[in-house]
Amino acid sequence: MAIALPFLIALALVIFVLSNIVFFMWAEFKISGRVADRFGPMETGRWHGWAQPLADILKFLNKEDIIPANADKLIFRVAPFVGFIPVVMVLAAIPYTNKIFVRDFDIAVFFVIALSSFTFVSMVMGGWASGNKYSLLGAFRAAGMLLSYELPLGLAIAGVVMLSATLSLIGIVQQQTVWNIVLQPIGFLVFMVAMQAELQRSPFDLAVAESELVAGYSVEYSGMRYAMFQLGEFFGLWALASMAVLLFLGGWHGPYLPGIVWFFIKFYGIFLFLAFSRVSVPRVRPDQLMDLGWKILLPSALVNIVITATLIVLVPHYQVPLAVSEFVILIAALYLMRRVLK
Amino acid sequence: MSGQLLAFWALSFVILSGALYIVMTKNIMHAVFMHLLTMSMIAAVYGLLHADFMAAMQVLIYAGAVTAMVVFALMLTKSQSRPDGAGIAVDNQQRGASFLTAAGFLAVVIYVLVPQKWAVHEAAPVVKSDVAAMGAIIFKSYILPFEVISVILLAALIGVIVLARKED
Amino acid sequence: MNAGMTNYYYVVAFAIVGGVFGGLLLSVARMLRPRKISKTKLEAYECGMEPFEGNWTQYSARFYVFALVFLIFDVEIAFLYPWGTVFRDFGVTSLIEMFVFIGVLLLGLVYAWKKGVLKWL
Amino acid sequence: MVPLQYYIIMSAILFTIGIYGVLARRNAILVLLSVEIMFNAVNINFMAFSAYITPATMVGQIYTIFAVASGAAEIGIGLAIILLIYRGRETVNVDEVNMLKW
Repeated sequence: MAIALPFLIALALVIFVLSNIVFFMWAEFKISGRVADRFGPMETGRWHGWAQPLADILKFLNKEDIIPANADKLIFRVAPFVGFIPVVMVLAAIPYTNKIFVRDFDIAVFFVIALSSFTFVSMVMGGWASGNKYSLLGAFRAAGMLLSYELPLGLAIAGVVMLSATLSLIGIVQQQTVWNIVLQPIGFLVFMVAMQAELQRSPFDLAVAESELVAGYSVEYSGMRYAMFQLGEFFGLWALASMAVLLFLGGWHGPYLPGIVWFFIKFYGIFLFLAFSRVSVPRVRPDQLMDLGWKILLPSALVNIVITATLIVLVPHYQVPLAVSEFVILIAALYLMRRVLK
Repeated sequence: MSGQLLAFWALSFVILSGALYIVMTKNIMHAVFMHLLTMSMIAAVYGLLHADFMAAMQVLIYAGAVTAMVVFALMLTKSQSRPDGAGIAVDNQQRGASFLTAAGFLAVVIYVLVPQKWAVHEAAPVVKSDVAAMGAIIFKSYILPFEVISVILLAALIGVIVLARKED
Repeated sequence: MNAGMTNYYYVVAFAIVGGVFGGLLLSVARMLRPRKISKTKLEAYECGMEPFEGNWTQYSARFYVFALVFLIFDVEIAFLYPWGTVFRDFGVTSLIEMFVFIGVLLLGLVYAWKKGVLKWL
Repeated sequence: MVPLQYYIIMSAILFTIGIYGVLARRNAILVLLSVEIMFNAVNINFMAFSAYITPATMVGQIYTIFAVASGAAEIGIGLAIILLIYRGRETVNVDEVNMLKW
């Protein structure tokens, strides 16, 4: 039993996350519909098209699987797994409350960051193996973008790690008497922007821009193999949104309600933010994308680290000065940015 | 056989056959992706040695960044040998001599190493994967190498920019 | 089995479940989907004609420099995490050490910036 | 418990494979990958010694961190040099890159 237990837990978690993903898909259809003054799906399953994602999954299952003639068959088949397996592994490191978690890793934060680097490797593998110039170019663009945004993501997390002096996610949440978003507004902002780029979601999805380029690295993928890439992205969304909740929003802390409820309230708050920013912000230009990543997010993440470290070491009760100075700098930076960009 | 020993055998098998594949295959791209697998498995070996942090770092740097960099570099050098191995051979003529050299080296190493008695710590290996402990040691006793590493990285960065930007 | 090994056992179990689950999805799809392969379907997806000379063509060196800058800063992140967990205990000394480290790498970033490497193609 | 010997012999074999690759490969990028294999074989040794002989001071682990960091710099520069050679000579074949002979 003890030997089989981890497998059962893993299976249960995967199915749980999958059912949430089905809900995400439906909610996203509805939200983007409403924002564009449409209804979104209405017919499938009668009540507000609730069965639309299930129909989509059935469609994926039914679709013919085509491996192009000049593709590298082996790598073409392996690539979706390289994208999918690491994001499942990440689930082992994410706690939901201090009672409900799989394992409390010593290095949970670093574990998640390290495994997320498989995402762009899988894209490069898929893009190259397709034997198509455009998919390879799409893979390169996607990989270049993920590379640029992985750094600010890691550095934004470093600020939180410094505040709580541990890499364990449970430890980080337990240290948060004040939510880290108050102490680390710059870090939070950087994290939220870099997260959307990491997930290849709409303001930052120019590598797979479905309306302009056909689909970037996944041009040649069809049916369930394509769905696996998508599934990997949704699992990544799950992981990164949970990370945002745990690192910056105090995880399961909150009054009255039990911890697990608070966790999911915050989690769905982040999800709503992602869904709204997807439909309400226009896609950034490639040059803006690179400038944002390297010239704004990366330096601000470094500034965040420097401020945090200095105040923690030099000021005995650093919470209030840290929050105030970060906030002031954030406002000043946003104001200056508006002036400069105008 | 204990679980750890079993894991060790499995990992060694994958690592060694992966490495053999890298040095034998005609398909350069397959070699790069096999490199990814081998490096991940080496990370697992670090895990077996109770070094969580180093395992994650191995994945982050070798499996992620280095693989991406090698793929990009490969795409820049339009090699005479096509990725599927057609065209000019990827090996040179000295395969036999190389094999003999390598085998000789291995024989000497095994001859020296096998009878060796190591001063293995009692009850080793101790579970000591704490990141904080590691940080404390680095920032207490290894400050100079730490700062020198930053200069080396800077030198590499500037070097690559100077070397790679010749075209325009 | 001690705590450390149990953690790894869980990670391996999750990896296996991920792989098996993916494989299961693919094999279910294999049973359900139609299979009518024709030559045109197997061509590369392009504007109606076969692409010239495959995908083994040259790309810009930009990507490579990006990857290198990423690698360098990745190493920095790897050093930042252990530092972040202990820097309180050493006070100002560790602060100065890290500032020198970050400062030196920032120099590299500024150099790359000035040389125009960080532009998109 | 895995004996220390096993790790050392495994890494020795890995190192040997790396040597063979460095000597027998023609494509410079594959030579560099073989160098990486040798690098990692050495790192496995460091890690094994660290876990078995000096678990308290973690000398081997610290050494590996620095080795990985300098290895990252090394492969970056190595690939850049290969790219430069490629631009000058249109080849990454180490047999043909013999400018230093004259």
